[in-house]
Amino acid sequence: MLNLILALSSGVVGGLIVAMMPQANHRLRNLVVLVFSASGMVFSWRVAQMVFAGESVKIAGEFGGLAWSLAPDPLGAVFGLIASTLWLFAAVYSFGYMAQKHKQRTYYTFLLISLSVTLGVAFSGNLVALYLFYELLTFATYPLVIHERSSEAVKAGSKYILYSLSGAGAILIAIVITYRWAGNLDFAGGPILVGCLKPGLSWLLLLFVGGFGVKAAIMPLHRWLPAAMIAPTPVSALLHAVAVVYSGVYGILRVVYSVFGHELMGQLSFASILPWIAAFTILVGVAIATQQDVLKRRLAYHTISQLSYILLGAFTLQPWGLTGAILHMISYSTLKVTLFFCAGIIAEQTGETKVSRMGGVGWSLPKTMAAFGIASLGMIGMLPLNTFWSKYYLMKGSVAGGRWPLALVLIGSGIINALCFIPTVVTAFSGERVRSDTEQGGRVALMLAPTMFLAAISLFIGLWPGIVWSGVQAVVDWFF
Amino acid sequence: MHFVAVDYWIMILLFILVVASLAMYFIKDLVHAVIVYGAYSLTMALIWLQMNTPDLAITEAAAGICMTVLMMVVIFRTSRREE
Amino acid sequence: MTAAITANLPVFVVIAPLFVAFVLPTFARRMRLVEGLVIFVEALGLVGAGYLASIVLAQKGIPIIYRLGGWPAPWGIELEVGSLGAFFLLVIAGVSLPVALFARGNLTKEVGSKERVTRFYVLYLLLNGALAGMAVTNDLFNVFVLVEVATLSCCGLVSARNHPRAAEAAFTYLILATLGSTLVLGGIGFLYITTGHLNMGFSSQELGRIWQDNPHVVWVAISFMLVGFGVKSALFPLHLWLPDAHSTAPSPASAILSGLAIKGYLICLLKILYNVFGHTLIQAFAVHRILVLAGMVAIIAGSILALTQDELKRRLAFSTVAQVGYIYLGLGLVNTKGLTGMLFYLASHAVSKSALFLAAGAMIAATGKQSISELAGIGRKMPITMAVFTVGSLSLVGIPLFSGFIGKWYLILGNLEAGNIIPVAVIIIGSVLCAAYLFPIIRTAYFEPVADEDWQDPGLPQKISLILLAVAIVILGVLPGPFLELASRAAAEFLVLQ
Amino acid sequence: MRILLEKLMANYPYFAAVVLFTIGALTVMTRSNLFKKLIGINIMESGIFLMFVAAGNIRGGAVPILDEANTKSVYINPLPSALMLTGIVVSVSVTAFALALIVRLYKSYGTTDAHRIAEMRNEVSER
Repeated sequence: MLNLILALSSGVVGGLIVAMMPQANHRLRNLVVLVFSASGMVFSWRVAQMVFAGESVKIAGEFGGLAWSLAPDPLGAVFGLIASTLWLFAAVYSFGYMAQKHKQRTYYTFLLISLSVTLGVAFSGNLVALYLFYELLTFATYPLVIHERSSEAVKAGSKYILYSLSGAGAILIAIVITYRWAGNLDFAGGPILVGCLKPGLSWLLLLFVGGFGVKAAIMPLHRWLPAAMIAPTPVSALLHAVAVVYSGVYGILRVVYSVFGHELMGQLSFASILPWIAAFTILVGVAIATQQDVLKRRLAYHTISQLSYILLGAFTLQPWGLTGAILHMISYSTLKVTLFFCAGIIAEQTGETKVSRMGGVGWSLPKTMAAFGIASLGMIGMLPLNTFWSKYYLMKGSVAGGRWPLALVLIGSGIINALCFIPTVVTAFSGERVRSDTEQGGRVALMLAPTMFLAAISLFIGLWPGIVWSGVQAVVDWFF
Repeated sequence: MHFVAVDYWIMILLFILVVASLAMYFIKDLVHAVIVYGAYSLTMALIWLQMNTPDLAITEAAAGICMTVLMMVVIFRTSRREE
Repeated sequence: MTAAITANLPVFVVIAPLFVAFVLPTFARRMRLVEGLVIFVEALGLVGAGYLASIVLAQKGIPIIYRLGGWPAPWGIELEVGSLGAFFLLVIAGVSLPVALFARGNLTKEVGSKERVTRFYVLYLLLNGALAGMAVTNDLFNVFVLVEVATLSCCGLVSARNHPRAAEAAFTYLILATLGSTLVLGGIGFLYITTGHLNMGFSSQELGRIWQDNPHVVWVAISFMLVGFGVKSALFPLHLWLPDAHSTAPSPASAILSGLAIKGYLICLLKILYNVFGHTLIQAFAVHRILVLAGMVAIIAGSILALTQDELKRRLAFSTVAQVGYIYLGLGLVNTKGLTGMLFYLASHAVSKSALFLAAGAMIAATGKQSISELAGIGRKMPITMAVFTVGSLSLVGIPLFSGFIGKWYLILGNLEAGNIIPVAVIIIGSVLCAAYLFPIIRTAYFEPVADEDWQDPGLPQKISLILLAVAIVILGVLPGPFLELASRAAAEFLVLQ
Repeated sequence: MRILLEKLMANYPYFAAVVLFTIGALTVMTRSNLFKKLIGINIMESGIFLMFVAAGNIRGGAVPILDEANTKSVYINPLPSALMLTGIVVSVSVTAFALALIVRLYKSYGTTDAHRIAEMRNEVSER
């Protein structure tokens, strides 16, 4: 319980401390940010340990006659682990990336507060708490999206807010309906709506999926995500590839397995369409990604595609599918953050944001491009990397669910992914750069270290998937 | 509370009332309109008297005079014609 | 002793502000004394309301009845402090005390001379007394008288600033509001003619017996009431007076007008609809459908109108039009959840909107700028003011932890219970639109380059009052316990009747 | 038709009240002069007063004053007239207040016409 409180509060406390510190002292502030994001990580590791060990961790309360509770189960613990760990990396990367940028105080304040809110989403024990943190996440990350303060950034920010609030509105309606039908919103006692066969159940599912789907960037609701790429790179990496979008994905996982439950889902006609929507998003997202010339936009569309892998795994309603989904949550996040970090280093060191102008970049930034190459291979689903395992289980799940075409979709998407990233790497290592940009200096080192480390982690998990297996197994056992 | 028979006095007075209100709608000169308003309010007082409510009649008469005078004063301080 | 106080408190909370209002002009030269007296009376009102609420809560639904002059009900006039009365008294006192505090020492700049300030306070207290009267009255004609007193003092408050536009807005308001109260009087007349009673309870009983014989009269009475109170509480197509009136008034007046005065009329409408006509008649005449429809139209139209305004106070005024829509929508939900949500939303909007108007007033007073685009970076210069503004906005949008969320939650729940789907969607769309017109202000204030000017937070009393309101919003959002209890009991009482 | 006429004849004060109310409302809404609006409001109100008092009136009833000389046994209902007393007082105060506002408006705009004032306000805000 203490661990839970500490994990949740470290971000907010750190954020407030940063907000009150003087603008000028960068070193001290970086230290504070480091300490508090590390403490957030350590305590969420502790929470996860306790959850996996089967202890119950819970804080509960009430506001306005509505009970809220924070009670992480294995799924929440996994999400918390992913988010808080990557947060630390992103913080370190930011020290390098943001070093010469303006408005650092605002940036770090909201970065830390967002950590708390994301962990809140992860650890929420009922729909009220989930909704609360989900809504707060929009506001906590908004300042990060409009960090540039250009008119384009402001526009992107408004789009982000409006999309998110509309989604949250749909979720609110859905939650109220759930409350009315089931009289209870807790995740703890099995699926909420179990044994509650009402005619409007499909519509309720649609509302939920539509609401969370905004943040999970399911295909017609994805438009805010490429626009939000205007944010600084660490923010794009962390929030728009992991934290914010994962909160949407996490919400959908919750809806499928904690609100409806896989048994009830199996009886809904609408539920059988959902995997196909996810498959559609997978293919179209990555196809659009290959058309993008700006690297960050390419990564954004690619994110949209990859998130649907997780959703597809969840929608198969099979244990193997869920295994694949959780594994993909873990593996995709490390790889995608690596890719974004590389894109940030390239943009900072060479000034190039477009793929077509990156010829020869690989020779001046060898380590970066090596990491980029590794991550690219991971996105295709090559064997030594962690995504191989997730794709393997996803396919297994789709076949087990009797939907073998989905496995073909996954293979096809792997091929398009190859088309998307391999040429980039090839271009980077072909041709000569006229300008001699280097990876020297402390600032680049700060950016490079987390990038390389994450690439290494991906490889490591790919070679020894057993280290994450216990967590994944715990989630699957929890729901099935 | 049905009126079995008709009280002609009240009826005539009511008719005057309606005519006066229509007149106030159409008259362009505000001073004339206010004079009609004075007459209107006096008629009203008479109706109250006919309806056996003398207290109301007294009040109406006083209030009517008061309002007419006030309006007159204000009209003379502002513009007389309606545009 | 306590018994005597309890027995006389219902009339005291109404009389005290009225009495002080008439005493006030004698101290016109001693500003300090006047302000102190006003704040004292408001504080006394808050204590009284709190005490009454605690008694009502403890008595489990048995209202405190006060007979004016000792005459029993069909002949005499009754004051009744039930759950609804205690609830609204608390709202009145809880909003008007901070607003009075905000006005302290600050008003002279806005309205001109000291005499005008005193006049402002007189009207302010009259309005307060009238609103308190609306909360406790149980007599139809009293409703009319109190509505008129409130209307006249509102007009006075609107015209308090010595500015031609204020006078014009006040005149428009006066004419339309008088039209409204004439309609209300007509409605009361029809009720009296058909039932022969002015006491709400007796009138309701009689109406329950005879309405089937005279459905037309009931129809006419209901429509007179709806249009009359609709004009007064700025229901969408009848809102024409509101934007001018609320944006030209001095800030404390805007706060009290938008926050409380409109709510007073809504409470009267609520009482007449549910205590006199009763829910069976409302359903028999499909009035609830009209109310829901009107509320939906008001939400959407008001929000869209608010989006197009650049002047800060005008945007807030149009936002009131939209928010009133929510309350009308709730009025049409004939179930406990919906009515609870409506009452809670009413209280929440009272607090939030007055916080917003006061914060806006403080900003306008400090900067001299009216339009939103000119207030760039003000969040850095006036942190407290802008923080309160943000809290108010979040509450209006309906973010959890703030009061508006709970109101919306119960409204949605009530709608689902009534089987309405489209209103639920409209509530959510309204929230998104509300975010669309309020967040640009916050963004401009916090995330745009700071203008190099000497803008400062207002003085201490103003700060305290702003913080009080913000705290009230958060308390209502996090620990609404007794408040929600009162609201849901009031709602339940409405539905128990016949 | 005959029944309608009979009903009208039977309820003529109410009919007159409705007519007055309508004319008053019409005056308020269609006349742009501020005085006319004010007069319209007063006409409307008197229409309502008429309705109330007519409801309390009983043909052949007496003024409800208890007196030795007053031998009739049927009195009119005194309540509506007492209520309308309040109503009249209220309408007087509304009128007085409106007149004060008209004076102020005339001082600033030089006209008592609502349309002209609205036009001038727009000019002011554009400047």
